[in-house]
Amino acid sequence: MILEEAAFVALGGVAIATALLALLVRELVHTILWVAVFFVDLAAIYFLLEAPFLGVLQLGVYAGAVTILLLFGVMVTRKRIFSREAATGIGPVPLALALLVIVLVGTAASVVPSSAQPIRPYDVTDLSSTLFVTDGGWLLLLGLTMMGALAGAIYLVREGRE
Amino acid sequence: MVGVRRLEILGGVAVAGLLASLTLVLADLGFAPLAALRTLPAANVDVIPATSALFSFTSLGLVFEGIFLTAALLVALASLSRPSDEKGAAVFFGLLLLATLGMTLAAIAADLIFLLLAVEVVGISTYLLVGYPRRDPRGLEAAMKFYIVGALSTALSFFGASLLFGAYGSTNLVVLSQATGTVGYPALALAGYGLLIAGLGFKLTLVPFHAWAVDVYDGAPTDVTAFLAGGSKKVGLVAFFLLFIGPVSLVVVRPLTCVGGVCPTPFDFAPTLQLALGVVAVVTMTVGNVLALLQREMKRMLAYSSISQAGYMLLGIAVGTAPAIAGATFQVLGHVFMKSGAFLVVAAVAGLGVGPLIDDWRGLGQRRPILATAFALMLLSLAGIPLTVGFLSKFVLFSAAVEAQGYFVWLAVAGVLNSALSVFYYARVLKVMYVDPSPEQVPAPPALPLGGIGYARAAAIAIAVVAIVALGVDPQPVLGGLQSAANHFVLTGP
Amino acid sequence: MFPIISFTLATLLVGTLLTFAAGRWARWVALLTSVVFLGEASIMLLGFTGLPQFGPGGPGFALGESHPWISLGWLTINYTVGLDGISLVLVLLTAFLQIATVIYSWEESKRPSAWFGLVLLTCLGCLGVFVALDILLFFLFWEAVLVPMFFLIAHWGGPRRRYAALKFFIYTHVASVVMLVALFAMAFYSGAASFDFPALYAATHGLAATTQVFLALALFFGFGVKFPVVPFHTWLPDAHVEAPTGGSVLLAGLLLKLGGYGLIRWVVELLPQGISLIAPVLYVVAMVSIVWGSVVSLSQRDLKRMVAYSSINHMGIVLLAIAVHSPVGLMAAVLLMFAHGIVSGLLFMVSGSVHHTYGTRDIPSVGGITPRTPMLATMIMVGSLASLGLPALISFPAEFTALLATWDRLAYWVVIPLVLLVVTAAFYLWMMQRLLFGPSKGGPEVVHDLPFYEGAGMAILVALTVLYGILPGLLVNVIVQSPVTGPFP
Amino acid sequence: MGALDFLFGWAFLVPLFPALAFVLVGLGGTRMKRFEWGGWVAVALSFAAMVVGVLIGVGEMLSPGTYTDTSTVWLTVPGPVGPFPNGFSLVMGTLVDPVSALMLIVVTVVGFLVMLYSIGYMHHDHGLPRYYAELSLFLTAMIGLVLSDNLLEFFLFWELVGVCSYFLIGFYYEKPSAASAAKEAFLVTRVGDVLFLLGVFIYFATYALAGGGAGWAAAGFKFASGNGPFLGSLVTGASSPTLTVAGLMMLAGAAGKSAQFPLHVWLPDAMEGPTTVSALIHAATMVAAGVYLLAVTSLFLGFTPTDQLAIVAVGGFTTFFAATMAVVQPDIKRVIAYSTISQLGYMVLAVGAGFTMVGMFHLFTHAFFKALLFLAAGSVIHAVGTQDLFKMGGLRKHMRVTYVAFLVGALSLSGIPPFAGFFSKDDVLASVYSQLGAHPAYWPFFLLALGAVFLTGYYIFRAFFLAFHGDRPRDAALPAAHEGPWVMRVPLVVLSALAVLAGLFVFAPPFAHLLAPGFTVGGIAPALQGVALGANVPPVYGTTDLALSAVSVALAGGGVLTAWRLWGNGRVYALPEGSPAAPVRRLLLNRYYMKVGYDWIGQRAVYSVARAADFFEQFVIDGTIRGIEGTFARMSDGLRRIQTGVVSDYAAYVVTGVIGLLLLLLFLGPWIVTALGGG
Amino acid sequence: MTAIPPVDFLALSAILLGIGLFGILTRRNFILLLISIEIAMNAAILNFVVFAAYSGTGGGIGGQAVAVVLVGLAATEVAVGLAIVLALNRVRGSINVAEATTLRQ
Repeated sequence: MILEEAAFVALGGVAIATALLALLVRELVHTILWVAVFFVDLAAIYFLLEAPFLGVLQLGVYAGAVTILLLFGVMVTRKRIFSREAATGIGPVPLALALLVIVLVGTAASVVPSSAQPIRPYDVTDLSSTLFVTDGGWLLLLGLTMMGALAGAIYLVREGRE
Repeated sequence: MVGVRRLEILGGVAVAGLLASLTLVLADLGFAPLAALRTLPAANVDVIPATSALFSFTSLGLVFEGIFLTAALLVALASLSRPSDEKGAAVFFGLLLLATLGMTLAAIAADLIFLLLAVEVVGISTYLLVGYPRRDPRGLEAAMKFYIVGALSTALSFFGASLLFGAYGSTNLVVLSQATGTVGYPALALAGYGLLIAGLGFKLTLVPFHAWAVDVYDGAPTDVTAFLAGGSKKVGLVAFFLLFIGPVSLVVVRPLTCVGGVCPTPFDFAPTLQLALGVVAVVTMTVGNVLALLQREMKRMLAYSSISQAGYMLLGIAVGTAPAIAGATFQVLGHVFMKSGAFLVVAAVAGLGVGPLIDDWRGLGQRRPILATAFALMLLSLAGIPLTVGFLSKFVLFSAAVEAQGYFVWLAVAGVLNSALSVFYYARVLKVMYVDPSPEQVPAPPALPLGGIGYARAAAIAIAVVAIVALGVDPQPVLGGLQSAANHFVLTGP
Repeated sequence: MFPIISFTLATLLVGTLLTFAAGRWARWVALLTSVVFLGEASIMLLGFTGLPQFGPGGPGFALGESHPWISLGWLTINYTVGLDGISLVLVLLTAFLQIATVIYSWEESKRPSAWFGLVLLTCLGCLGVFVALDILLFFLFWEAVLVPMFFLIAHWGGPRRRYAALKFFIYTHVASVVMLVALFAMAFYSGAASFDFPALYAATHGLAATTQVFLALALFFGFGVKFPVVPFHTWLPDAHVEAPTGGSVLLAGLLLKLGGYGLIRWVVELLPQGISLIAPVLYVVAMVSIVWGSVVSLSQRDLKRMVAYSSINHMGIVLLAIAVHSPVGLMAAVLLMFAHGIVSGLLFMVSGSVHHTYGTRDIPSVGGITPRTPMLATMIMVGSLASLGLPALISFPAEFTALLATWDRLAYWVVIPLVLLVVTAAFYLWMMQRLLFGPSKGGPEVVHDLPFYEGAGMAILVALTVLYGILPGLLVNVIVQSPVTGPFP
Repeated sequence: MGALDFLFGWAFLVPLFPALAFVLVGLGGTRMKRFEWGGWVAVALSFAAMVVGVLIGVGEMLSPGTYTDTSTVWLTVPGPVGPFPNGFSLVMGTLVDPVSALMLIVVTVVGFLVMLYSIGYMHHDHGLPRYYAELSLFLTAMIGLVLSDNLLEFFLFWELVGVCSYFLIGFYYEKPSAASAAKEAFLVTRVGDVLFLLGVFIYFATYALAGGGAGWAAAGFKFASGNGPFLGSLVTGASSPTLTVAGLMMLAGAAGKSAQFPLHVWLPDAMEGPTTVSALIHAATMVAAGVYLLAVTSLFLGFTPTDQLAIVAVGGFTTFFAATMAVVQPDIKRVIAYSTISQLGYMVLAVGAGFTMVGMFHLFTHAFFKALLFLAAGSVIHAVGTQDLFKMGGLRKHMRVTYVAFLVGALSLSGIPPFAGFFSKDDVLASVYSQLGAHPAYWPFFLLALGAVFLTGYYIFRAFFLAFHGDRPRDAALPAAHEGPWVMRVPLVVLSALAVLAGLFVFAPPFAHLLAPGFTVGGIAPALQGVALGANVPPVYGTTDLALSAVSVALAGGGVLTAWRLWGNGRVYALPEGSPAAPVRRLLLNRYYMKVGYDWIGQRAVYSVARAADFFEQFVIDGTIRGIEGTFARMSDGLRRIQTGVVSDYAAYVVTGVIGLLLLLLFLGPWIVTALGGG
Repeated sequence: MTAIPPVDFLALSAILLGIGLFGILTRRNFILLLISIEIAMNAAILNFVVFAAYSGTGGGIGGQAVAVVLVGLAATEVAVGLAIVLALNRVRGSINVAEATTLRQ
């Protein structure tokens, strides 16, 4: 449908643009803002892909928590919030490397036939059964990761008396 | 708690736990004297896992669990001997155990995402372990570099995994290996494998994904470095094993499915992957060795040496036959003792007030003959001098490559030439230790037993030395087990 | 049968370890070990009767032992040791040089326990190389020689010892890697099921001629550097000049022999076709080494350096004798190796004694030492004369048979080594003229003749030089008891 | 064969006596407080050797034949080598035949006499243990050489006598000239030695190939009677160039040892040694070993005609050439040394002409009169402390015995009948003369040999007059001369007697057996002449051409008279300025500049090559390797810089790696795999 | 359901990956590096979701489950990264990665 295609083009364009902007603007706070938009935009794409649960999660975790974390990071590491990132040029080499990656990965992906059909939208229960039963080990491991991250990060950030 | 330090309690618990786990793993491996402790019935080991399984018990996986536990045990044991009762002990041992847990889980993975997540557990723990001396700018800088490259690699790995998932509709390793080349989109899968090689190659310090390792090994607390080099990097190798070798896996496609020169698959890309792995292996060992040649700092030299050793290990994957896998596993096992042991000695020596440069080790042979001899033994083993495990493991590995014929012979030649090259930088250290005169001023050692080394660290080093020599002189008991495990692995896979 | 070879290796190992640990008693332990070793070597000599067949159709080795060691499934590696005449003679050489070196360096004051331990370790490695009949075992001992020698040079050597040690290490190491690769390649390509010499022997003779040529060339490079042959020889003079006396003795007396022995054992016997086909290369290299070693010796001012280059000349003759690939050639080569081992050991000992008696080894700056140190002068004379091939001293029968073998194969090309015998004589005589004769000059005011232990160390070698010079049959009869394996061309 | 066979079994004892002396004196000598005892040990043992040696010689005279006693296998050469599939043994044994018996007598007798003489002559020197030990060792080796029953054993002792000569020439090693002379002697003879060795090899192969000499070679170069005639048939069939080369190599060896042109330069310089050594080694025995080698070779192996011509040429030329240099020498020992070279030339000449035993006969007589001359000269030197003839003079008044002895020696040397030299030299000339018809190329060498007869008479009497005649020493600083002790006089007397009588021995039947025809001509002469002389050709000495004798005596007498005219009054003349003789004299004094040339070759040419080689060694070979090392180091250093420390760069490497991997996997890989043949 | 060909989504994710990599290569501020990594990570997540949504590409609900886990993982990583950057900022006073080059060569 045209509408969906238009939505994809728009959302995709916004995703690319915000990602670029986030990296290229010189005000760090602006960066955070663009990143937030990027995350929201991706959430919209997930909705487009019939993954509403994921879209919500994206909004909550990324657009919410991660953005706040990043902002917090900027605030703590900068004397002034609106300090500028030192200008760094866009070297031709990184640009070329990035473009090459895009081309190569794109080439590999282009073998996927456009005839591939979308499948019916999933139930959230399907997702939950997969997530908590079939592939429950994943979450277990995620939990382990978070546990380590929690302990280590708190220790690292604490001032401590040494 | 009078007389017993906090560090010692925490560490003792860690050591005891690791020791217990190691015992159980050995029991499950079928080590006869421990048969009573066996928790895993023999019938459950080395069976082809279900297509939905997240993990499965293979002999090789158990072997790797044992290897990881051994590495962690050495490091934990040595860490008991620290001069000061640091606050970070809890974090240190906790993260160490967590990383070890992640490694052991990775070793038994049967699912790609499970594997990558387990690797991620290791990753997150080790980033923090590197940075845990939170006042040390070098350690934090190392942690920062480790983190950035690590996170990048994680992203690449998952991106690659997504492509595989897209190609074959599953992340189960058995499904992946059986499906490979027959259905789906070969280019998509190949790109996925490429990204996975990159992402996991980071862990295994393959060139050019290695650059972080030198700085991190250098900047991290040396005991942590011992763990990184001897333990956590091997998780990358396990991942490669699981990804590329199995019952009808990519790499074993060649002997198993090509009958009479006719390969039934329309696009058999196992040779392509083998080639890529072979190229990476050769590049890795060469770059590592060449760069190690001119290093002036001990830890950086050892770091580069570690990189080159990774190249040897990867060679086993590129060859992919059962003897090669046995060889690579033997190499990993040996490397635990050699490299962890070496870094533990470096830590001990640093504790004695010796500087980071190789030249600072002048005259150590006279001042601390036993310590120097232990270190010399480790270096000789790394260099592949006979009667050490380093020689035999390389021998087993390279001979397997030769046995596989084809261009693998040239991989073996490259390996041999590289080990020849490597001898020079190890020999230089020996020269510095034994030949060069001692400096005038020698700082007083810290107040630990055994001249500032401490019993626990001495024990850890002693274990490493004994293992190096024992495995080098009479490898057959262990090697036989590895060969059997490798054979099972090739037949049944993860 | 009593496993005398393993027992000897074990006693030497134990002796070495004890020496390292013995502190100020090190020299006594070392001496005891040497005496025991000599006794064991004698027992081997006595027990060396007949050659039991090692395997079906394989070459026979005496006093052999074989135990499985490592199994790779498709390949077995055994702990296999054994003796034939060739190796036994070199084992004897090892025993002799070890005891002579230990006695000569009796008063070594710089970390004596390490010194004697390393000396013993070097000899242990050489012994192992000579008795090992498995590629891996062979390589193990081969490398085991490298390490202690490196330290002997690097720690006890002269002012440029680090450079020399490194150079020694680089050269021999590169060579040993090539050798290792080629040995393994030989085993793999022949399809032998084990690394055992008998198994290889049964397999390698079937290798295609081209394969044999490549393998033989690679192995020749590997062993040739140890010889050393021109142009891979430049490590030798530096190593010798900087090495301590005992180190030089072992280096020239034993380490150079490893190359010759390896070439015979692993190339000539296993790749007869290959060695025949590459023989022209060997001839050229040998001739160049002979000429080069001798001519360059002539211009040397440093006594030790001169002796070092003369070693290149002599080892060139050894190579020539091996290259002609005939029974008499091999016999001559082994005899000459033994001879050169004893004689060059003696010459390096006198060089060392000249150095610490007169403070320099620069030939032109010392003169007329005969009246001042008659014992030392006598030793120099005996050594020089033996080295230039005087009859009744040990080199003569060896050089004679070597040249006879050369003549037998190469006819008039033998003129080259013959003429170079004159040059060899020339530099020794010129050295004696300048150093021993003429009016006294150079050196300290008061000099003392050889201390007892140095004299005794040399005397052992002189006695051997004379004994085997007069009765070379004692050695030859052992050497020819080798299942040296044709087919000879 | 006879009742005396047991004697030949004792032959091995002869060298053992001096060997025992060597051991006793060499090991125990320094412990003896008064060394005369050691000297007397050596004398006693050399006397024992002489007794047994002469007994064996007499035995051979009484019962001529070839007696071998091969007792010891020295070493076994494994086969196949040459044509021997099972190899062969090198043995050590003794062989007594007429040639070796003759030589044995010479060596033991002169050896004993010189040893005895040394007691007096060397009395004041230090280093006597060394002297007697080395001299005893020399005797051992020389006797061993004489009694060798195979060519290898021969070579072994040949080298040993060379090294003894080396030590004894360098006895006064503090003198740089002595040390240099010793080295020179060794090296020059070494050149001959290696060529000799080559000759041995060639004979080995050739005889073996021909099959007929299998017995010779199979037993390890062993001499056996009958090989010579075999060669005769071999070479007449096809004049083998190989055998010719072998013969030439033997000649080269002989030329080195016997100081024949062009390897003669060392012998005059060898006079740096004690005079006793000159007498024994450099006059009577060792230098004669070259001739002995040629004799043995001609008897057992044979020479081709080309070889014979070469030998004749060398011998004939050397005879005259050396004599010319003797004419102007101011040093008494050097005069005699050049004379020795010249006389050795006669011997070589005779052997070359095919008359082996004639050469040996001259060797026999020469040994006595030349030893006599040397010992007499030694007596003079002992008395006046100089060797310079121009400083001596008028010694006859003080040294009657020496005077007479020298005179006898000089007459014998000049070939004045009935002294020993006359007979042997006459035979030599006659032997060549007898071959002239067959081989016109011999003519110039015959004439040179004749000319040398004149020169001989002149130079030896020049020395004689200068030393003994006149009123008083020309150098007033010389000490008052006196005769030596009895140990010095006795040898002079004995040798004088021998110098007179030795020539007459040929007429004594038992002795004549040694020179009997069956051994004299062997199979060589037929090969040379194409005429079968057969086994019963009358001995040459019986056919001496009287006219030839007369000419030679006249020439010798002319020489003596010329010397009398010029020097008889003991006065010294200076050559007038601008005399045409001056450049000649300079040329002769400088020994035709050959020594200069050799020194240039040795010290400049060869040494320069050696220096250049050393330079090449250090800068090119080693430099190349250092360059390679340096390149590697620089490469490694460059690579090291990629570790910038900036984590972004590390990430860039990762991304580059990703790109590389993707390229490899997606595009290059399949292509390479195909190219590799399917992996 | 949408008719958008999956290739389009895959192209988008490839571009996002490229942008993320580009950011990692060029940016020097640690926070920006974190953001770049998150962009790359999101590209991977997007891929999983895309493949989960289409048949014929394998697919399956597992893809979404992975995406869920990855979202959590990414957040954890950010937290760890921030901890490191804070500690680094404390001892070095800078979060410019180009200045943290004590360890080099």
